Amino acid sequence: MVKSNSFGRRVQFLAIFFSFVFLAVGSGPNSAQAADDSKFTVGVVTFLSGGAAGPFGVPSKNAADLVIETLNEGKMPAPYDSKGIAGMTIEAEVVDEAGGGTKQVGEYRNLVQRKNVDAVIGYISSGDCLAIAPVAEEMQALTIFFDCGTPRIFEENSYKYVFRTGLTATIDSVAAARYILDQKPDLKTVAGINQNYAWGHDSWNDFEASIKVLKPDVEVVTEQFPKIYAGQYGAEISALMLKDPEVIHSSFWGGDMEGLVLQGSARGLFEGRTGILTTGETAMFRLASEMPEGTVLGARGPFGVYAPSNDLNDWLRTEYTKRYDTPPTYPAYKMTQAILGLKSAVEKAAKGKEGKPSTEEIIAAFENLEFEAPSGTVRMSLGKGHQAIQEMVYGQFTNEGGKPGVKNVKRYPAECVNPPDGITSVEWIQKGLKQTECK
Amino acid sequence: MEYFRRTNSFFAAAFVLLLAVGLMAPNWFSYLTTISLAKALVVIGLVILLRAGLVSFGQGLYYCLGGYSVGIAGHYLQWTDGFLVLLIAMVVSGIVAAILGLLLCRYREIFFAMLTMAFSMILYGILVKSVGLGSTDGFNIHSVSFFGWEPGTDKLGLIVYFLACLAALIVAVLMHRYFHSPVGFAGEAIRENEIRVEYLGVSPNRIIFSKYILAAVLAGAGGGLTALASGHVDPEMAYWTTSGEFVFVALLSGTAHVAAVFIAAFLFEIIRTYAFDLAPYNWQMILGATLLLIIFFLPKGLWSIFTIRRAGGGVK
Amino acid sequence: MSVILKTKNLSKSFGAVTAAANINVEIHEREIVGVIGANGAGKTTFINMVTGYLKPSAGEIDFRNRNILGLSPRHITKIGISRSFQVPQLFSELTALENIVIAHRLMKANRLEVQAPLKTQSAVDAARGSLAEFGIADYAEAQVTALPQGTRKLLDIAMAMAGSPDLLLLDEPTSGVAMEEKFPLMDTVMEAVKRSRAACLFVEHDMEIVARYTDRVLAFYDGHIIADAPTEEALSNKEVREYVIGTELHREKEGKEERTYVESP
Amino acid sequence: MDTLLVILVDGIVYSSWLFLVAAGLTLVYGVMKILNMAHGSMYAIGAYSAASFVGWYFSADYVPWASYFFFIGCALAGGVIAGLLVERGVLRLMYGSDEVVMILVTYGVLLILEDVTKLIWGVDAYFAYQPYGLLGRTKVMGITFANYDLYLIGVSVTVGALMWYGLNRTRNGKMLRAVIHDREISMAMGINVTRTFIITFVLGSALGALAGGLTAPALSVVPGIGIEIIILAFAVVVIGGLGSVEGAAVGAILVGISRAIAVHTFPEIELFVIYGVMALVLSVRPRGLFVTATARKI
Repeated sequence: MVKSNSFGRRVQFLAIFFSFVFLAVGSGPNSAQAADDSKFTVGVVTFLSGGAAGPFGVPSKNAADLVIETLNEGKMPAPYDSKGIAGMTIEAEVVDEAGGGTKQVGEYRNLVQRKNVDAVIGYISSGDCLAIAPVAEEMQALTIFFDCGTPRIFEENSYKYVFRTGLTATIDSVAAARYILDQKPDLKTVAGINQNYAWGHDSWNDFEASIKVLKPDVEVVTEQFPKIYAGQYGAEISALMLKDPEVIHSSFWGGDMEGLVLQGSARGLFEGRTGILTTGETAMFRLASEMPEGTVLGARGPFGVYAPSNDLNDWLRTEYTKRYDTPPTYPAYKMTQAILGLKSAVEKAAKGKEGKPSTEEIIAAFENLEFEAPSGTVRMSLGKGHQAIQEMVYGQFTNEGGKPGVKNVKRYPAECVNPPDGITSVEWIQKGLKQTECK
Repeated sequence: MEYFRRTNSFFAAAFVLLLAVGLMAPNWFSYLTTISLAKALVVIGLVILLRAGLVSFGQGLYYCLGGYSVGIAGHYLQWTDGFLVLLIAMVVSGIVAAILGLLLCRYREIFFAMLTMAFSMILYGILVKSVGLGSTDGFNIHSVSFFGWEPGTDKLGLIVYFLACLAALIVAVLMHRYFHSPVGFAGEAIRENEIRVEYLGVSPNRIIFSKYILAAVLAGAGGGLTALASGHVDPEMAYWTTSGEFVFVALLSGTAHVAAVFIAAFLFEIIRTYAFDLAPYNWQMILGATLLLIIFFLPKGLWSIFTIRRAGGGVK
Repeated sequence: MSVILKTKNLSKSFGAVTAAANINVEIHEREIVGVIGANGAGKTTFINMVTGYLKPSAGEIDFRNRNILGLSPRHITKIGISRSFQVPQLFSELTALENIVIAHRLMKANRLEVQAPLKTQSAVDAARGSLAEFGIADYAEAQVTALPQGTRKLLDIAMAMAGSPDLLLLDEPTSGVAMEEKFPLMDTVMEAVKRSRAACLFVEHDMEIVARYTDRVLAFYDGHIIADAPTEEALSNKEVREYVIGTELHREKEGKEERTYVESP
Repeated sequence: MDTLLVILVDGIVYSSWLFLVAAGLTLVYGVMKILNMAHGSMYAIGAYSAASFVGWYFSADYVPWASYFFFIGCALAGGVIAGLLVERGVLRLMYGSDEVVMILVTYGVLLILEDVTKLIWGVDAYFAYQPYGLLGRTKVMGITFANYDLYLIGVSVTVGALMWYGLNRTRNGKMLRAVIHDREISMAMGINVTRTFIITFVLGSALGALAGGLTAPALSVVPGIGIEIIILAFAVVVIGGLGSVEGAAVGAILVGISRAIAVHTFPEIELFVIYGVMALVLSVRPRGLFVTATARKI
């Protein structure tokens, strides 16, 4: 088997192979650029393929494109009317979030080291956020999570280099429980249909626990956990109808949520039963004719239709709709929020200084920062100043007069739906949602 | 022994080269290499099965078990020694494979492939249901030590890289010997003609059983290393697409030589990283096209570039 | 000479078809036995039953006074019964040499090694010796797919003999081999058999070959043995002449009879 | 009792969908021995074709009921075109490879088609819900079902019956079965295997697209819907026995009913049902329900 000349050939082959590889690595596009003080590079990581691309990835990517372009032109409304970030032009390096935690850790390292980005904004999947956070810490790279929801990130650990400008998933569930009890004070039965993965489990557990704390006599009649992306919910809908709850909670998102609405509406699931769709806002325009009247819709924060009226929001709605032919949904808001948060922090750090502020300086400025966004004021006050809190809003869908909108909108102040710093969400719920100010 | 001397010195040279590269290369590159070495271990297991004519679409099962063993040992039991947890990963994978192998060793072809996949997906389902283990989000592995010494986070990457190189060297040497051993050839014999093997007094099922366990142990080691390197485990490791990726790499490498597997694994990571980079929207298309081109032009894998040349040289 | 193989009332039926009925055979040490009979007479079924590939419907098989009924082919191989195949069963993507080396190593080892090389110098030498014994040493490095049919037949038999069996069962060793090669092939095989001191039973359609090489003949007809006698006597038996030889194809036509029984999977 | 009946209806509705999804897969495997992963893409292409047509049709205010013919036609057309392209463009070059290699070939095709659909239709959701509600509802034991789903049972049975009839009772079908049985002999008998392969693959693709098209009205058509059904279809086909139409039907019913039982009684185990059933069936019948293992003749 081992021929006399094969050893030499192998070495030769390997030599060629490795030189090829090094060539590829070394001369690849975007290989290590020298630090440039006139540019601020941001890695943007979001889903561009798979089931999360349509509902989350692409709207957020679109928002990033729009916001970055407008900022570079200096055409954003105040207080963001200065060009770029602290005068530097913003450049984006877009990466697909597909592939799971291991893959994303590799891509993250690429971004930070090979592409030399100044900050990374991204991550929709909570699993990816959990995987990335320690790596960000290890590589000492400023990282902003814009969408992922798990409260575990800052509850299990404290991070210096990681920020999250989006809200946790706990808030959705706690506020949903408060809202439905505000609307139906003598609620007796609830049921849940949530996707069989961490997001679905957490959303349902938090919602169920909150309901139990707020009104212990509510009975859970069934909890369904179909597989994510299952698409067909016929049997689950039958099971829900058989148990006949007053309220059906679902944290389905994207295609799954839309499928549930379509199939549920066609079969009258929501007739006489109120649905709570914690991410339902993304579908309220395009499925306006199928969305049952009175369905409780969430937007994972004061985003989309729940965003307050201000210049930034007006700008985002007008410009986004103009460019992409559809109103911005909450992922677009959250991405905008992350970029604006970064801009605020960098500019605060750069104030009265020459050149690009260091990562350490940006972090110092970012901690406990308060900044304005289309969703109103954002306060980085949890997780030692790294986790944003905002008010949470719910309302009910209405299509009266053929114009989709929301009614009975109720806004819950941030303190009412967020745990105080230093206590985990689960504990906070179990201990009775105390230390809160709710009106 | 004389028989393996050349290949062994080749492996040793590659090992030294890798160590040197690790010291010089940037962090992202050594991470990529660590992951490709870890995945190469899994793929070598797959190649062992392929040489016996079997394709497992479920090596993710052991890759994931290995990862979770390391994670659970470190995170929940506070056993942090890198060598110890890797050993645990291999033992756990081996034990599970010994149980499932009893059933699987009777299956061939597509049925083997589908059944291995089913088992892998069952583990995926169990992990998704395990809220204590973080469900689909998985959990992080915080501390790793080596004989009581805890490298800081800044050094850990490099240490794991060295560990992966060492593991790769050991596996390469042992598996190269294995490929040329009677049991190694028995695999090829089974692929070619099971009836003859039976009539040579050897049980194909028993050989396949042993190979299945070996492949699982290697996959467990690969999963464990991946977990150490990425610091995170999640059930995605057991999802069928992960297993499909291993088959992809195995096909890229071909079954001719252990070294080909390492090259293929590395090449795969490079291709994928650059595909992500060059075409964030259409990287799947690049991967798919690469796959088709390999099957079409290199049906016997990468090593055939090399062997064809050798054969051609022989004629002249 | 003592009896090594003994079958008692061996029967096999596939549904309504009886492939073998009440086969009572004794084979002695170092005996060369020819088996004749038309296609479907039960010859291969008999070999398949003796080697454990088919489970008999009834009857007993003793090998060296040990009941081997129900043992798997590999057990039976281990205790000293080997066989060759009508269609050679080889490792077709490997070389002839590798085929023999594997056969030697698998047959002889009680435990297969996982780290020592298969192709040690001594194993390769032994294998080359074996190829030379069968006159196919020139093909050592050729891949099996490139071998001529006669060479494959010889290789198949060489592999069967790798374990130095006490009893060798050859299923149509000359089928598919060109007419002029049959005698040289059988000469080679029979020399090897004699040297190995194994008893040999072979299935053959060519009566000249049967007449030349065998001590004794078993004639099968419709699953039964209709004659079991020294060669000359058996070949002149009236029933045998009527039912077996009469239906056998003449030498000129044979060879085209070759038909693949391996189903495509 | 009520629950039992509802489980039965749910199970049958789901089974009929599963059968539609798996029918093309088992046909292609039966004739060509290709376990076609790109079947998922065909499903997606069918769904997209139907959905984009329905979206246009209903915005243009034509007679609603006529849409059924057209959107099903669109799905089929999408499948036929994609099937032809894949067979002529890729598979043709790979025939004769190992079965497992062919799986990987189709995996490559799947990856490419996944991005091709994204290039054609983008990543935004497409909806085709109008035909879903149009047919009204029926109450069974107090539970409302969409008539569309119930009619789908009929469609599924029809497709199955046509396939069975086509394979067993028509001349072309008998030729197909000859190819299934022995490719070389049928070639020797003058059957044009190349043409048979084209027709089979196109038929299989069209069936996959039909399944996607028929499902589209109940779905939000988004990237990735094709990938999700592959494993489901594989499981159904493997349970029934690869290449067997009857097997696919029984496999679909087995999985569909088991899943409905799980959803109604132990929703916790829904995720395992399909793999559990598959592992169980294969451990008892190693080649699936409708295929018996045969010993090789030597």
